[in-house]
Amino acid sequence: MNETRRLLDDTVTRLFAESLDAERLAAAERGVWFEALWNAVESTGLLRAHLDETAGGAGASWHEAFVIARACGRHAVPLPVVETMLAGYLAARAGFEVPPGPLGVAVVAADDAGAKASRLLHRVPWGRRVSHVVAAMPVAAGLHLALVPAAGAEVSRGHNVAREPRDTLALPANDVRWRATPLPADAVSLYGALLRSAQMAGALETILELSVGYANDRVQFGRPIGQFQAIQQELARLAGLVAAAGTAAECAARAASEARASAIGEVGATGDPAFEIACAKVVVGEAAEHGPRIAHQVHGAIGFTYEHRLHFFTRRLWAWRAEFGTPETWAERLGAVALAAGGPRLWPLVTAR
Amino acid sequence: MNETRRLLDDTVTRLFAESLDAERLAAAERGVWFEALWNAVESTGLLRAHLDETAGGAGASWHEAFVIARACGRHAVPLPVVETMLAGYLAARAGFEVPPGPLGVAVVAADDAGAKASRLLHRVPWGRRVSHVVAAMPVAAGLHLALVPAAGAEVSRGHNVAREPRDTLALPANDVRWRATPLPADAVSLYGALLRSAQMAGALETILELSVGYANDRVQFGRPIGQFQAIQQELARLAGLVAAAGTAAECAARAASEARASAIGEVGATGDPAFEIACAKVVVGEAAEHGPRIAHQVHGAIGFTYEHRLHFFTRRLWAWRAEFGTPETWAERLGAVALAAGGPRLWPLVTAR
Amino acid sequence: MSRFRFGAERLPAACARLREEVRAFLDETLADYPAQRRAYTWTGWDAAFTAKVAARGWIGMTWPRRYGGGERSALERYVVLEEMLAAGAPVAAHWIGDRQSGPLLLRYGTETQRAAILPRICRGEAFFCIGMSEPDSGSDLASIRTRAERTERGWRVTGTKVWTTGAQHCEYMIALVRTAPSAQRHAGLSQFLIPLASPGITVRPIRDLAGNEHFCEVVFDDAEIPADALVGSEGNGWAQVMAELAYERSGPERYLSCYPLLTQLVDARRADGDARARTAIGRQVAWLATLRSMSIAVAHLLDAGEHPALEAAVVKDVGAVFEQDLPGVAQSLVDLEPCTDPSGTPFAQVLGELMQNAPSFSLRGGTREILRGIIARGLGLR
Amino acid sequence: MSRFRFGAERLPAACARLREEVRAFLDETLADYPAQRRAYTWTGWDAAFTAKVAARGWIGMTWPRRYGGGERSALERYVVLEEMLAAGAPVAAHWIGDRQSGPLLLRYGTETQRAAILPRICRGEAFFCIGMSEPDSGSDLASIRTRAERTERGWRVTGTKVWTTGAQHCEYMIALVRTAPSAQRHAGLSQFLIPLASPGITVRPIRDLAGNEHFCEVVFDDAEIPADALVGSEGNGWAQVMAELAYERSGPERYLSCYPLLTQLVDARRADGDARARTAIGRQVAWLATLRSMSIAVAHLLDAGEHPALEAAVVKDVGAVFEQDLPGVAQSLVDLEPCTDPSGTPFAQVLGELMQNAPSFSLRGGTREILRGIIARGLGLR
Repeated sequence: MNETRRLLDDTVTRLFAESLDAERLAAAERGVWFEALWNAVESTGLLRAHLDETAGGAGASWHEAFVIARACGRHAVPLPVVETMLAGYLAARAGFEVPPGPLGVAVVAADDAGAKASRLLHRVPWGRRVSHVVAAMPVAAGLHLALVPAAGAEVSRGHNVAREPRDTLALPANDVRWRATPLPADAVSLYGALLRSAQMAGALETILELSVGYANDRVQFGRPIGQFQAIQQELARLAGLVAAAGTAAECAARAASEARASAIGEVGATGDPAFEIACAKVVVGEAAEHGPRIAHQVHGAIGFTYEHRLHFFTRRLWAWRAEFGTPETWAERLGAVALAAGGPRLWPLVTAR
Repeated sequence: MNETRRLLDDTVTRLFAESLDAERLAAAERGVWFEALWNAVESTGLLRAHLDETAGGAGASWHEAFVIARACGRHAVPLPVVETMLAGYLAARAGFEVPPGPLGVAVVAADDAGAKASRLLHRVPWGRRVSHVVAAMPVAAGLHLALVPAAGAEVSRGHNVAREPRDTLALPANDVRWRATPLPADAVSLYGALLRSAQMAGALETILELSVGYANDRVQFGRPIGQFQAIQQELARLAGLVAAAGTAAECAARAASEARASAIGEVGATGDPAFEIACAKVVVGEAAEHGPRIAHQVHGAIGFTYEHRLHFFTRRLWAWRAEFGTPETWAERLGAVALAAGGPRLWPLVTAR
Repeated sequence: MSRFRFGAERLPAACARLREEVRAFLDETLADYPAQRRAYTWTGWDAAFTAKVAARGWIGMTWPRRYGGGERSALERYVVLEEMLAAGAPVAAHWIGDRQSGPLLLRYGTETQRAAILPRICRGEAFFCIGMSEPDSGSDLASIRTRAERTERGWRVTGTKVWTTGAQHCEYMIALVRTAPSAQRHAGLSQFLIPLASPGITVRPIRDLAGNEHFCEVVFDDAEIPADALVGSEGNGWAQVMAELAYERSGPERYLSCYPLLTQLVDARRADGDARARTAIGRQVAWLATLRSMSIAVAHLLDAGEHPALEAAVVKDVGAVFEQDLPGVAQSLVDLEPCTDPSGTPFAQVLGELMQNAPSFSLRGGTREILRGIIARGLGLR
Repeated sequence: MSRFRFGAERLPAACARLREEVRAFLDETLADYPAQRRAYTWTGWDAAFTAKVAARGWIGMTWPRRYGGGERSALERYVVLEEMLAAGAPVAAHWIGDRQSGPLLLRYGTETQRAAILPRICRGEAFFCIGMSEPDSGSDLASIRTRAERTERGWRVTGTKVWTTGAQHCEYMIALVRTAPSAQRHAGLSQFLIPLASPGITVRPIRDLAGNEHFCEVVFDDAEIPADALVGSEGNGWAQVMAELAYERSGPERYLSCYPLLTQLVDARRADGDARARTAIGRQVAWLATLRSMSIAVAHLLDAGEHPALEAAVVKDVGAVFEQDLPGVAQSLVDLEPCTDPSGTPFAQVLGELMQNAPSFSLRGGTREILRGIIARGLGLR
């Protein structure tokens, strides 16, 4: 990690580590909104670090966004930081002025005429809190976007299994103004998967730390359970999953940073980050299936209580695994590229990265 | 196990255990044929136990055939016992008089006219040794069979990865006389999978015994490796695989024994053994993938030498896993039945067994 | 000879009519029971449902008639259990009494205990929980510290039990406590039948990660319990518990905990069952059918008076792997977010519940590591 | 902060031309090299091929020019290695010398040893094997009993080494032997550079389960070796070997051993890549790309002078799981019997070879259990 990113990592880690303990994470699940922490995040410019300077950003890259998102995962930050970064990026690419405050994202299906969508925006992250929603409508030619104010929308509250808000917004009128964009049709799942992978990599790091710590502390049969070979073998396996997930997620961010805009969205094309993003969602997603199992196995019954911190991370991993495409959906996409390339061209495809 | 089958098991186990050690198994792989053992097997009537008395059999069932085939797997019997049982059953069901001596089986594709097949019989087990081959040609209406003398055929030798003969026979003339049968089109893979599953269940038992024995004997770090928790955990897992494989294979045999002739070949139909045979090939096949890994891991380098007995069983498991349909091929068939039944009808389908 | 005694026996043909009765009962009783709650299976508490099951004679159905039982075979009981679990019926209220506490009292209880309690279990009136684990004694059960001391009138119990399923609803706890100093570890433990309403006992539900309150902490603060609360012999508790555990490892609850998800999965992919869905679902069906055969084989052995401790442990271990894999398999075949909100589809709800519950399958009743150690010893590793 | 120092660095752009050179070389040199033999990758012995590689300057390519090396970067070497392995090139003859023995001599060897031997490795003339395991010392390496005793003219070696890859073709063995009594275990071990042609040494190839003779037993029966055969310090052998092993765990050979099968698999399913094939192959590609990134990250750390022992161990462990799974995945997608006969298809042949070889991937260079113990200690378990 270069020096800039190391400093950034330290900054966000400090910000979150000082603000969030198990009690506050539990409060967030009861619906408490941490305004002061949100303001701190917004005022430090983290939400726009990855945007071009013309869009009010710092001109940093997806690689810096990765560092921020990973820290959000490490600390189970109960705020729409990552979603606002995603919405901001999409809005800026569509030429909208990025509004302040928390932002949401929603994908809507085009109607038969291919032009208008329903008044309903489904499963908007933190829909109850956002100022605007970036609505995305995939069309034949690419992606249409709209920047929709949330004020006036009727909110039906919902949640994912991590009890993060996933609300449905009913807009007061069906007068959304769509705008054509240079983005690929799957831009929401693409960058959504990129950022979720980063968060999951962070949450995986935390469950490894919690598990190692618990194994060293918990005594059974007269010694810490971390001295038992069966526990050691499983924690070593967890370490491998965590390490692979972190690498895959960071490589995806690096690829997105380096991508030529023209190539984005074609999984196999040189310079297109979709290949690396697919790899990340597959590998991180598998780690998010097997990693929590190991962590819970090591923690035993205590890790199953709401009081213990572990579940704030494992439930996020279970929820995030399915968001923006399951690992299998991404694997299938990657496999199609490999099959299209054929055996002899597979290696050049991998090493072009 | 009932008393008859227990006695049968004792008999065949004694016969094979006394005749086959690592040296003789190695000799078989060099092409040595154990005429005396073959004659002993043939003279005790084991090869026809499962045939109707009208076909020269003992009127026993597939359940007894299972016991014999499992013993063949346990001892890696390097003779076409199971194949001769399979060929005999098919021939008898087609109304042929079952000839003496080792028999082979081959599936041939119908030509465009649906009537005649090629002169080549591919991958005939022990093709170099058989007196006759039961050739099977699936046609729209079911299965056509022919009883082809092997004398005069030109033999191209081949082997599976266990170095069991899998030879190609070129018949002197294309004058095979086909006969319509009451058998389903997939009868060869159906009963082939049944018998291979039984053999694999037996071979799996042996690799468990070898592994437990080795773990108790081999000393590292001053104690038997079987005392290390990591080894214990893996051997417990192997035990689970072996137990599941044995149960699945035996249930398939029991189902085949009880089947009404009319139902055979429809995986989902009540009374059709194809459901249980599919379950067996799936479960046994998975055990044959993971089981040898554990056995080799426990044995370490010594288990990798040709001198050690372990590989006579693990290589058979690798070879047999793919014969008469991979686990995935059978799983796909089973899944199609489950999907056709639908969620609420799945449980009745399982409990009808 | 095989090391394992699993066979290929079916359930007796005589069970077929019973099965139809149970199915008809469940169809009627649970007609409006939502899919999401079916995911709870044997942690779903519903005293009214239990009363209906009792009225059919399906609690304590193998016990002697003089204690309210039905004197039916263990294999008939198996049919009732597997039908209940496959339907995701809320059996928790009578589960422990029928499965563990009643059989314990039958085996070790005094005639007074039996006569007083067993008929009430059969009528669906007396509910039980099991007090084993303590804050510092999970896998290392022999290290428990809750102690019972003799008093003039009975026993005085002090200590804390945790992860006690359903204690907040129960009249009784069967508790394993120390009656002699702990230097002896396995010796010095005894089992007690403790009325939870006794003074000095506090039951506090523990919220689990999914937000449910299935298990409790039970604190004994000089709780006075009667002299006849002792079950079996003083100091024999460890042996009694181990015997009980060994044969409770192989029931249909060891592979059916996630069954309601499998039916949802089949329905979710019915319309577009591609090669991946067919193969993955077929694999689950193969293991389900095989585990059921293994479990039934153990039931036959038990019925024949054998002691299949190794076989039972193997069923539990293989079953837990199967159950634990199922949520991941379901998720892999349906690109839909798990969701326990009312807004979720039945598939998403059942997945959401079981995904969160699945890690416990290799913890409950002893961790996977402990269980595999038991299997290893059963294999003759030394 | 992350516990691991893996980053997302690419190989330098400057490597691209080298990569093209290697590909062109392999296309030409291995034009007629059969698929089945490509399955051997780094156990495929071909001195003629090694000579051609040497002629291109790709052996010892990071070593000082004065010893015949190319003074190129470790990352450039990485490119050459991964291209060779992905192509399944028969690199065994120079593999050990280039990867282990040469670097050992560079680090611990005397100037005489270096000057005499390194240039010959670079020219593809001197082949090496490693003598570590013994019949009673597998995982417990510190228990080795082969001993070297000082004589007037040098050392006298007695004992037996086993699983020594390629010894029958090699001029030298780097052996770890005991030079002081075994009560000390880790102390008292030393490394020697042993000319295998010395009197008193017998090399016997051991046939492996697949019928190949890749490894050997080497018996030392009072073998006399010269005084200057000692490598490094007497009694420092354990530390030298551990340092060597720690950083040899992360190369491309840790995830590319089965690569030739992946290309066969893609071709076998290219015409009918259904949902199952696409998903399973995509999963393999994702892990392949990720393992490569991890491995390259460690190469960068090594290049920067860091000591990524934990990261290297993790790469080996995750890589072995990936490699070991591949034959099963391939078999699951192609219903074709594995077959190493000439009659088999290339897919069936490569599958047959690797299916039989795969179990060794978690044994070679230390078992999985030992490796995971090392990782656990690296995590701070104590």
